[in-house]
Amino acid sequence: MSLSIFALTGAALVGIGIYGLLAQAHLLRRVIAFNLIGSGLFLFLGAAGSRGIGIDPIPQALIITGIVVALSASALAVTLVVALARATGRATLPDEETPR
Amino acid sequence: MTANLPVLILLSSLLPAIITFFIPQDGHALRNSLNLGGAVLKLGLIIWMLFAIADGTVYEASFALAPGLVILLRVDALALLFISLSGTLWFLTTIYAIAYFGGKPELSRFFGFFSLCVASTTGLALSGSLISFFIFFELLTLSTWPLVAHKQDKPSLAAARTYLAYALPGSATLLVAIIWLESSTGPVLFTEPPDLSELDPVSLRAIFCLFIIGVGVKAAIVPLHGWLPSAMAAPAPVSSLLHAVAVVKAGAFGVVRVIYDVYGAENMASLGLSMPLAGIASVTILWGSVRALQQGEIKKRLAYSTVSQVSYIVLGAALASPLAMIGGLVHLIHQGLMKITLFFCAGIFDERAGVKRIDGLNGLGARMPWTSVCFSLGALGMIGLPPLAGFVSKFYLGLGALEAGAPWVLAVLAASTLLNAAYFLPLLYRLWILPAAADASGDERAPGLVVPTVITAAATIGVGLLAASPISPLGWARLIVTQGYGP
Amino acid sequence: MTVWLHLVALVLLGSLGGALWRVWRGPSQADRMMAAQLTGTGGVAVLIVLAALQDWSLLIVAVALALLAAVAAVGFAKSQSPDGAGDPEEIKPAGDWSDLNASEAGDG
Amino acid sequence: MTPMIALLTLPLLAALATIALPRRARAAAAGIGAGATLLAAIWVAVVVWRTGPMDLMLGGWQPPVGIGLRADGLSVALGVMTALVMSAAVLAARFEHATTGPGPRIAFGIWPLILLLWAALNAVFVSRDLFNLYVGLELISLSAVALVAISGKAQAVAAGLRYLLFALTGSLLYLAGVVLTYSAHGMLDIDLLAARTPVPTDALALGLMTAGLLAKTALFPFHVWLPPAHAAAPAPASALLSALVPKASLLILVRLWFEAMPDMATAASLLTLGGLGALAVVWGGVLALVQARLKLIVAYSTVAQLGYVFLAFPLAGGAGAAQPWSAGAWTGAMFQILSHGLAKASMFLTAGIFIAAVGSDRLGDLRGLARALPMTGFAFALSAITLMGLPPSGGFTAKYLMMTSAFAADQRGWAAVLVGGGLLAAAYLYRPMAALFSADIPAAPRAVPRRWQAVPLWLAALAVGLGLMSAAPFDLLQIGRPDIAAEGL
Amino acid sequence: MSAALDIALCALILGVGLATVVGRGVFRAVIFFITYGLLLAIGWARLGAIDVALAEAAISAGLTGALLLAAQGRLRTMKTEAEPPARARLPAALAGLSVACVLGWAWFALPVDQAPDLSQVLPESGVGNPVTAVLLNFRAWDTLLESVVLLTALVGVWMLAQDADWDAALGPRFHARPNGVLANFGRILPPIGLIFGVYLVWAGADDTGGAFQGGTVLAAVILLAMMAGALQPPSVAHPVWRVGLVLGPLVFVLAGIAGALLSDGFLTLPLTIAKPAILTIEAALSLSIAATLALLVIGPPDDQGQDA
Amino acid sequence: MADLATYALTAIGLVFFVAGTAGLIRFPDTFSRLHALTKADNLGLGFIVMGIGFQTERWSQLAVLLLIWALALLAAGTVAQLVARAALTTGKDE
Repeated sequence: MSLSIFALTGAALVGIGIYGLLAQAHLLRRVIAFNLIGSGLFLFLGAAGSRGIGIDPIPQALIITGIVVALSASALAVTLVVALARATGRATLPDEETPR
Repeated sequence: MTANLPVLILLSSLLPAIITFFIPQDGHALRNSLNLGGAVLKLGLIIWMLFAIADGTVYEASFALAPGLVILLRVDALALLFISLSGTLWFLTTIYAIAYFGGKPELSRFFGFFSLCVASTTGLALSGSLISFFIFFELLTLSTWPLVAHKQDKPSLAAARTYLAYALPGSATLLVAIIWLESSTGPVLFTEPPDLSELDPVSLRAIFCLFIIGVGVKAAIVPLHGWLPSAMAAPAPVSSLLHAVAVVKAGAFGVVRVIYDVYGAENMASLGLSMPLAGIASVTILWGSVRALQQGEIKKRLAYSTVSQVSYIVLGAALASPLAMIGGLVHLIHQGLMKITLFFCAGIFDERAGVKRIDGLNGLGARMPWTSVCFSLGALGMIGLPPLAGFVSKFYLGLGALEAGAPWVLAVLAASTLLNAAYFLPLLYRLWILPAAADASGDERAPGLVVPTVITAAATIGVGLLAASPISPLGWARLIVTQGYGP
Repeated sequence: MTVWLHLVALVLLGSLGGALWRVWRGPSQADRMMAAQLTGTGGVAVLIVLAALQDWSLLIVAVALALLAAVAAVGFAKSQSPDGAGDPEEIKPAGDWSDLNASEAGDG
Repeated sequence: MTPMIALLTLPLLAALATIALPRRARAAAAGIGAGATLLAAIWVAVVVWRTGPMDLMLGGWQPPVGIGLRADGLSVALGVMTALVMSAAVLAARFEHATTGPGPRIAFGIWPLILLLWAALNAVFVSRDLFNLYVGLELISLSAVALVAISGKAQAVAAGLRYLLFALTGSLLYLAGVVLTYSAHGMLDIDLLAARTPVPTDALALGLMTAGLLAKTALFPFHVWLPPAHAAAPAPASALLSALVPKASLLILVRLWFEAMPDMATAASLLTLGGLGALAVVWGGVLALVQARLKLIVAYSTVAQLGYVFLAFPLAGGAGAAQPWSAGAWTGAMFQILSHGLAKASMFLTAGIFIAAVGSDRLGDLRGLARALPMTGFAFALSAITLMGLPPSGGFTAKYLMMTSAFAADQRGWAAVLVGGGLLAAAYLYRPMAALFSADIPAAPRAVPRRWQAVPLWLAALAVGLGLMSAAPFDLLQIGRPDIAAEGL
Repeated sequence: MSAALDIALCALILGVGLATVVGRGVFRAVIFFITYGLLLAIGWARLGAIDVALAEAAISAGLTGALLLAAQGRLRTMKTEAEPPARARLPAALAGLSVACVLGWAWFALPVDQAPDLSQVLPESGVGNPVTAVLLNFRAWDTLLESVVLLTALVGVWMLAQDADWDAALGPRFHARPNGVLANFGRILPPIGLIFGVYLVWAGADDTGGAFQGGTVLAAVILLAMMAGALQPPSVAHPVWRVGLVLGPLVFVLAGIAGALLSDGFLTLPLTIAKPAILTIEAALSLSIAATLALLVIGPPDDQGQDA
Repeated sequence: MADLATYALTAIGLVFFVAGTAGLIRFPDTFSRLHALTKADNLGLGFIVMGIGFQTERWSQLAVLLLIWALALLAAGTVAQLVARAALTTGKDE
């Protein structure tokens, strides 16, 4: 029962994150949306890993690794957003980049 | 040695090509001796092989690129015929080109690709399987493109672009045809005709069309000929090579290979492919001649003449009767000799007298007798005046047409002869009869240009006069047909 | 006892929800930040209760949260300073903006 | 085993060295690391060639407890190709820096980023663990994004950010599939998964992972990030980004569809992949045709060239895997990966040389440059030949093999894609060629050292050599390939 | 009762998650995201995944908040154009909903638990905390690559500096009123945090904790000290810091190679020395993780406001 | 006895938390909200800590509980100061 709650919460968080990713244009918000999706997936995995008799440590290890990786990517993304804003005055990407 | 000889013949032009790229512009002596040396070596090897083949030796070399993708070099009589032509004319053209270019820029690039072009033609001739034929066919495209573009002026670049625009789709079509065919028959070797029974007639006809389109682009069959007249923007030695030996001949050679070594005369007849192709060839012959009539530029007129003349070979192959085939094959050589003579002459007129257009030829006969005589010989040969080279071909083609039960071809031949006369005789008239313009100039103090021309012109007489001898091209063509295919 | 502790945790979560309402409403950035701070404290409390309920090792999570509770707020305070690197205390509360640059230059 | 450890750790150690060492020693450390890794890659290939696939159970733990690595023919072929491209890029970067003086920031960053990317690629090539592949992919993405943005220009930052968004989306989709797979099976090892009975969620997991990997591979319609990103990076970095980075995700796709979950491949899904590949060939080609900058042409060409590889899915995947022609289609696709890698890297490095010479890569500014830089012009032409798929290049071998399979499988539409794509490639590569080889005299191009010019020439020659000597790589690729169908060629 | 607690918690998590993606206002989204991490940590605690809870808590409380707030502040001072309104809400919502539903279906379609049985191998790992055993022994290769991912991100962040700033200290130039509240806080907290972080690393072998958790706490402490002006951020050229950054991965790789040379294979830790080896690796790793994470959040060298 | 203390103390703690939250919601302006909140929740956490303290099994756990409270107090005090100051310098959300 409880596990299902967490797993479904994880699934819903992924959905929420996808909404944010698609609907919001501000890049910081998109970075946040990415983190939501990632944490939703981890929650799902964590719930799945707790179904056995004991808690499976492998998903926990995977999740910790995943969290750190997500943090690295977020840090790079955030710095890129700041650099973009510094260069262009915008914190959004133009919809269709037509490179010249 | 039997395995190495084909490779050696290939390398005799491939290695000079590669080395030439790295020779600095002013390394004239090295470059010239390398290229001439390669040409001489190749001629020597060809002569050696001629004798050995007569003894019945088989030369074969192969190496695998990947499963199914095997390069097979094999010397058969047909290959030898083509290789002898290209080897001889390469040698002469090299001499001519050295004299023609003198100290012009980008010589290493030119001679590198020049030799590469010859190497590709050689490989094409030696190819023992369809896929090796294709690979060299494509290499030929790539190595001639820089030659066409060599002058790097607007017309040259445009011509080069047109050339690629025709040649690349053409070879893509050829590749599709090959793979389609081989997906049913397995790799096709020219020594053993493939078993076509796996495929239904519709597919076979479709594949045949693809084949003809693929090689027909290079053979300049109407309506795939558009690139050839514009390619005359290239320097004279290139045009000579293109028209006489390399590209169009590769296409014609491909037609012969496809018809005789892939489909076979019987299948051609039973699939009903023979007459349509002969029809297309006839149209090309007439159309090329008509267009040639309308050209005021010498090289352009010659170019359309090539369109017309090369289809004689196609016609001979398409009729698929032994005599017609002899006519076609012998024209492969004869047309080469005649056309290279004409282009050599056109180059000399341009270089030494500054004459590009027909009206500039007036009275040049007196000023440039050697060149003019050679030009006249080539032109008369093209018309088919006995006993010159062209006559022999046309004679056999006519006989072959009757043999194949297609008497209408005689009418085509007759019409074509009239048209040939119509576009060549005015040139001769201008050369010898009309008076020169007041400001005309021109001389022949360029032995490097004149000597090769005289040799090829003499050859056009020689092959006609000596046609009955077994080592003449005609004799050789007879041998090929009786040995390999004929009844 | 277990039921009671569950209840405590529930109420604490409820109170967290109230704080979150303030985060949503604002209106000022300080309001939001402060409300977030309250959720932090509430979260520590929840974790303490859960430690008693489930596993005492959860206390270590609470320690980490309590230890780092101020980092975000310090970051907020920094980001509110004009150069994004200062300290709100460097500015006189009633001070006017004109002497801001002077005070910074002194510290820089 | 030892050579594999060397392959995995040498670039990593070199990267750490370039971060920690003082300024003067950095380039040298990068050079030594690159050379050593190149040797290690060749060493692994030789060992695999002689003795078959090489396994490495990390920490001595067997999956599912630990992570298993395996170097099979495909891994080492990619490893050697990567090593060649990387070494060339390192050399080109050194020569470029010696000529242009890039400033301390780039002089610091380019070495660790290149080497980290290399380490990540090697790790991905041999990994058999889906989650480990995820970490490897992230490492690749982050270093690649940094390389895209390294020039610091606004356009580069925007391109890097767009790339990062796509890469992260792809990573998350892939991760979702991994999560589902572990939840369903409790294991992540490709070989163990292959032996499992499929469960309902497997199709979803495979779909998610595939979608994520497609985004990272820039398959149509997920390609929009690639051209601006690859065009924005400095030339040596572009070479890596185009030649190598998409190959990692492509390799994982191949592993998933052909090794881990071959049973899940339905005809419709395979057809979709092939269809998207075909669309990529056409759309990438058409867009390459209208670009005015050399690097953008080359970048769009990457979109098109990667499309070919996907034709292997309908030809050799699913039920087709048991057919005699599948070996040809599969190997042809792998040949395409290898030859495209070499040729594309060469092309971007030539673009770098042109930019160093005239300061721009607009086609109008490149006119007549082949006269001033004949070696580079020649290198460009050679790699163009490979990309067009003309004989005797690696690209031709690839297309020949795939086309033969397409006819054998009676799926001739794919052959049309191969032919049409080749002609499109000829069309879009003709424009830069025509510009380079035109008679115009360029306005005083800067001199570029010959040794720098030689770098792309070597790569292009290798790409052509791959076609001339394709028998050995062909056999190498078969080593460790699962379920080798009877040679259908 | 227990389920009620979980439902309430999950409702809060979902609400907060939703609040980060809907509505206007980047700042609000950032603040919600900070609280989101906190609630998630509680969620992990409820699931019994204490190590994950610890990592989540440390990262979200200590690092993500500071990172996002600083970025938001920079964007504000740069007068970035206003946030555009959300677009294509309905399709986005449908996409999100369908993905959520599919994943929800997948949960119920999952076969019964298939987790591998680690009880046989755990005693051979040398440590008592199973998560540490997985991270540092069974799947050490993941962990090694992950530490490299961090380093890569840092180099990438540095590459976003402006050339003129390259020799400057990393990040903005932090300053605080001497003896002010912030400065004092920056003096008091770091020693405690230092001890706590070291404890986490040391205890991680057999108890909750580990290199990442400890490293994250240390990173947050370093960050705090820097923000409070107690510790000046280094410049890129700083040799000690650079060595510190690579120390962890380096020790890890070398230990792995030593395993290949002296024992059964790459990254192999014989049981007799497994625990000290793991502790050594963890110590070096947490040091590097701390340095890397702190510098990641601090950002590239930025000679304050020259450009703003 | 210990349980009783826990009940009582945690209940008081809850009251403070709820009151603090109510203040956070109801009070009209930023500074009064700040005021309500810092006082309330630190006391609330204190009572919770003390209440749970009666349930601990080891002294070390109690010590950790107290450490948590001390840290929370330190953080809360600092944060309140800083945020209040910051609130003076900035206005509403942009």
